[in-house]
Amino acid sequence: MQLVVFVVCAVGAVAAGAAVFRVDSMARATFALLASFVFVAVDVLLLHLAYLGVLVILMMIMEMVVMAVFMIMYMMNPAGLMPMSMMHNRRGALAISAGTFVLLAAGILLVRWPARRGAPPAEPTRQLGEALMGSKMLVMMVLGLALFATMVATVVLAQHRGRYDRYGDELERRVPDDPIRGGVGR
Amino acid sequence: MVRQAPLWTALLAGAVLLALATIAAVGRGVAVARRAAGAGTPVAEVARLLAQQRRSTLAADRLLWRSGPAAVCVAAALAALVVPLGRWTAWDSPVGVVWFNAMEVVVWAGLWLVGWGANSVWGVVAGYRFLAQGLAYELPHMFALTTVALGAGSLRVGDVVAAQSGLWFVVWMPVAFVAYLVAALAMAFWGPFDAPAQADLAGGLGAELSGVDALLLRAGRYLMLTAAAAFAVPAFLGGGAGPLLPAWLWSLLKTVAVLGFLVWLRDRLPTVRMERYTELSWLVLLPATLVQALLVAIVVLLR
Amino acid sequence: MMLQLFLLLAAALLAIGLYGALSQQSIVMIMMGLELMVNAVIVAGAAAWWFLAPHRPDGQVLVVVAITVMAVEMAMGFAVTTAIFRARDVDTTDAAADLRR
Amino acid sequence: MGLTTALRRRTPLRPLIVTAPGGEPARMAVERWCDRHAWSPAYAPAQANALVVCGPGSAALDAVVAEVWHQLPLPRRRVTVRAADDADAALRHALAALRSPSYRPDDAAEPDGHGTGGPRYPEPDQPAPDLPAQGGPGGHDGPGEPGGHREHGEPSGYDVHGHEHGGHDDRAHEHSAHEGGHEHSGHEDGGHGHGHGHGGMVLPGGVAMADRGADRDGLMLDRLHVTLGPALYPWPAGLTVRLVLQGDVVQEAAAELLPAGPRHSVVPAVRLLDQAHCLLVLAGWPGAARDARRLRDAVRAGAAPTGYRRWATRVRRSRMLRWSLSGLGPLPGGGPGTPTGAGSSAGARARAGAVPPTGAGPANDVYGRLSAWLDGLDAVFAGRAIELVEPDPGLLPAALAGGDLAAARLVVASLGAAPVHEPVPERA
Repeated sequence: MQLVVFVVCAVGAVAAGAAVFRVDSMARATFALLASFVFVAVDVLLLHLAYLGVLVILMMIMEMVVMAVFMIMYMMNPAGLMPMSMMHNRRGALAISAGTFVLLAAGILLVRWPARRGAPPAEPTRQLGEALMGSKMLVMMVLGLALFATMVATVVLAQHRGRYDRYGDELERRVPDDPIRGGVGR
Repeated sequence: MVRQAPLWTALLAGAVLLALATIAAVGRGVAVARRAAGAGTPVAEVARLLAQQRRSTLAADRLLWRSGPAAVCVAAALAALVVPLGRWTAWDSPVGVVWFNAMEVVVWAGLWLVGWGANSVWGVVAGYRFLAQGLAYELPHMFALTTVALGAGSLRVGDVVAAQSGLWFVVWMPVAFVAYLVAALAMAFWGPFDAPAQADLAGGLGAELSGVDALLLRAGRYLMLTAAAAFAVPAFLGGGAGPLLPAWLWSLLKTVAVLGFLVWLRDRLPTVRMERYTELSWLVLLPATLVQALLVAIVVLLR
Repeated sequence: MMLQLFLLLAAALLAIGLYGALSQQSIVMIMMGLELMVNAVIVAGAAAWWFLAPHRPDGQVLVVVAITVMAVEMAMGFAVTTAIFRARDVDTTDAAADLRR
Repeated sequence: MGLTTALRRRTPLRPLIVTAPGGEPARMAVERWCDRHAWSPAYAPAQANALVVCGPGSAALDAVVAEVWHQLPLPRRRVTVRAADDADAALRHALAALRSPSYRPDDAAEPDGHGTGGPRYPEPDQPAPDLPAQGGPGGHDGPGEPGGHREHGEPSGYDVHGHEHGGHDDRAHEHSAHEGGHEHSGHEDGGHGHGHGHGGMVLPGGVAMADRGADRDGLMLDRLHVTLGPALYPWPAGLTVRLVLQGDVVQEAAAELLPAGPRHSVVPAVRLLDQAHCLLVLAGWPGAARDARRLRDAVRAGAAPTGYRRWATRVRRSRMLRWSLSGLGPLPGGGPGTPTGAGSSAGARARAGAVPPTGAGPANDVYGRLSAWLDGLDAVFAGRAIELVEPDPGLLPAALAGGDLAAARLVVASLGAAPVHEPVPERA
């Protein structure tokens, strides 16, 4: 039973992943990628990682939907009205990636994998939580800092109007000059 | 306290969800008509939509468009799986709280597909609008659920219910409860948060839908609202706890009460415009839920 | 044998992602390729955890890091795309290639 | 087949109401008829099963109606309600036809003829093929601008390359594919053709392309041409507003009116309540909108407006309504009589920023206009005489620019007739 689910989802994940670069429409490409992630998440659920599997589903849906918006903004031909190709060096890329796959597959099948050590914990989620947040919170601190730096950097990069545009050259305005007013009475 | 029921009860959960959603729709019909005769309106609407042609628009992406409303319905049904009915739950998932959250996010994808697929200006604008709404409600919602999990020390919905045997969470997590209710309205694009499906966008997401597709989208909306109301019961209102009556009945009664409140709100308040709500959500609601989570964390540590 | 199957899945996803990242012109499509590669890391990490050393949390932590990397990659990718698009009105790597010179 | 018939026997009537100039009394009668059945009118053709044209027809409106008619899904019925008294019979007849087991889609009630130039629901990716010339600054992108002509989202470098050489295999292929899918204006220019006189540039092969323009975020996104009206509900009769959108932000607007129909002497209270009803529907407050409609119908029927005070207090006290509507659609100069034109978005923005948050007194925004109507209604029901000042559609462009698409409809609804009266000394 588990094997059947795994195989179905694995084939689905690979097929959806391949579809990302085959379909004409950007919206379809985004949702093909999402499908690939969801299939992978089901496979992760098979590995008794309930939290991580569900987390992947949650994160990826949000990411992909946001991605779709950017896609409409910036991409050529988002709806796939005209079939077109946006590739360069297709043959080379195909050769490199096929080679990579053959190499990895050979390694996977030829290596003698070690036997499993230790027993799985009763609650994998708790194990993860303790690893992330345990004694020194090292992982969490690093990830948190990275995410924080990302937030600052992305806002700085994507921002068009700075605070002098909004509050005046002397920052003298109490109410910022925004094109559309927000809801907190500013 | 809450136990895993046999697998077939998953179907029962779906049936109960559908029944409650129907009650909500009928209640709304009565409220609109302000008399009992309105109760037939939802039924008549279902009949009309079933007999109606499914239309299409120029250059619509039919695959994506048609799958959107179905995704909303499926998401609501899956989200309802982890909600316990009294002492039984169809799926006692160890990460039930996260599961509910993930399924609620599926609605995003579904609604965006509905908006995009029709290839109509109303739909696309409504899709954008729902995303703005989604990003604004999602973080307070997540922190509300985090607060609940924090108070219970577990992501399992059964443990959350058990943790409320003394004091319901709504009493000492009022901010989280309010944020949750706001999110419940927003995820079902209901009540004051119906900007993505509003008259000013000619129906928005549903502007180009007809026939079965329109029926599915509306059903999905009611199902999602019902699922959200049902999840509020184990998360904040003590699950099936209550005197005299059996636990399952208490669960149902509380769900109906929350659902009735949400449906009643629809006529009481005008739609919140998105540019106003996003600022409020990011600047007021989000910090408030964070402070709430901090307070709960301190209480849990000291306890 | 299941471990090999999972790893083969990861290898296939990685190869597809690599192909996309190498062959596509649009920044957004390249990001999709990168995400597929991170997807492969998720599968491999989870499988390695379960089949090799479930008593240690390392595999799980790897998956969490991979998810974070994906979020960071996407956020930065779109911020850079927005900045380039605003400044130069292009959204393909070829058109932005004067960085090389 | 039996099942479909059985289902259809229960169908409610969901009319898409199109109001011709002068057809307002007929529209009110239709709304009242729906209200009695607790059925709500449709907001878009897809949601409707009947197309109800209120008021006297005209050639311009008929063309629009013919186009909308083809967007209604089957089963459908077309009804013309020329005067308020016809509403009941006409709608009952339509409902009976829809419910009849012998209904056939190619019923004689369906007109044929494909109208053009009506309200389109333009797709985000293709501008309407025969775009009207846009007035105002920035309507055209000069052909010399590299980014001025492209299909949705194309990077201009690639794009220009493709056009100027005109012979790329894949591009030629794309164009033919595009042609096959859509009607177009049929320009047969050569390799360098740019169709002048059209809002969108025309590429070789005659396909109209989405043009681009500067926007306030500095992103040069595609411009989307959207025509609102006159077949919209709720919407002022006979008004057509052409918008240029980027994302959902209105960059430019132009308004035109169909020739006016017969003038009816409308009681001011009815007019104001009707305007309030439309605005509240668009503001998404069905409860208050319903009450306004019932009050309006009561006043039309000559009955006493029982419950007016309660309704007015409720609308006035709603903080959420004020929060949502204040600051929208400010008029230049603070009122009628000021020069208009396709205001640049920058100017409109500066004005929008200059409007203070609503405090006491009617402010120059949607909420302020609604408050003024309520004051006028107070005066009427207090027994004073008031006059109504007709709106000036010339004010619309400046009020719309810089807002979003949905705000546009609120602003249009708020520019109704304004009451002029002596101030009411005290009000509840």
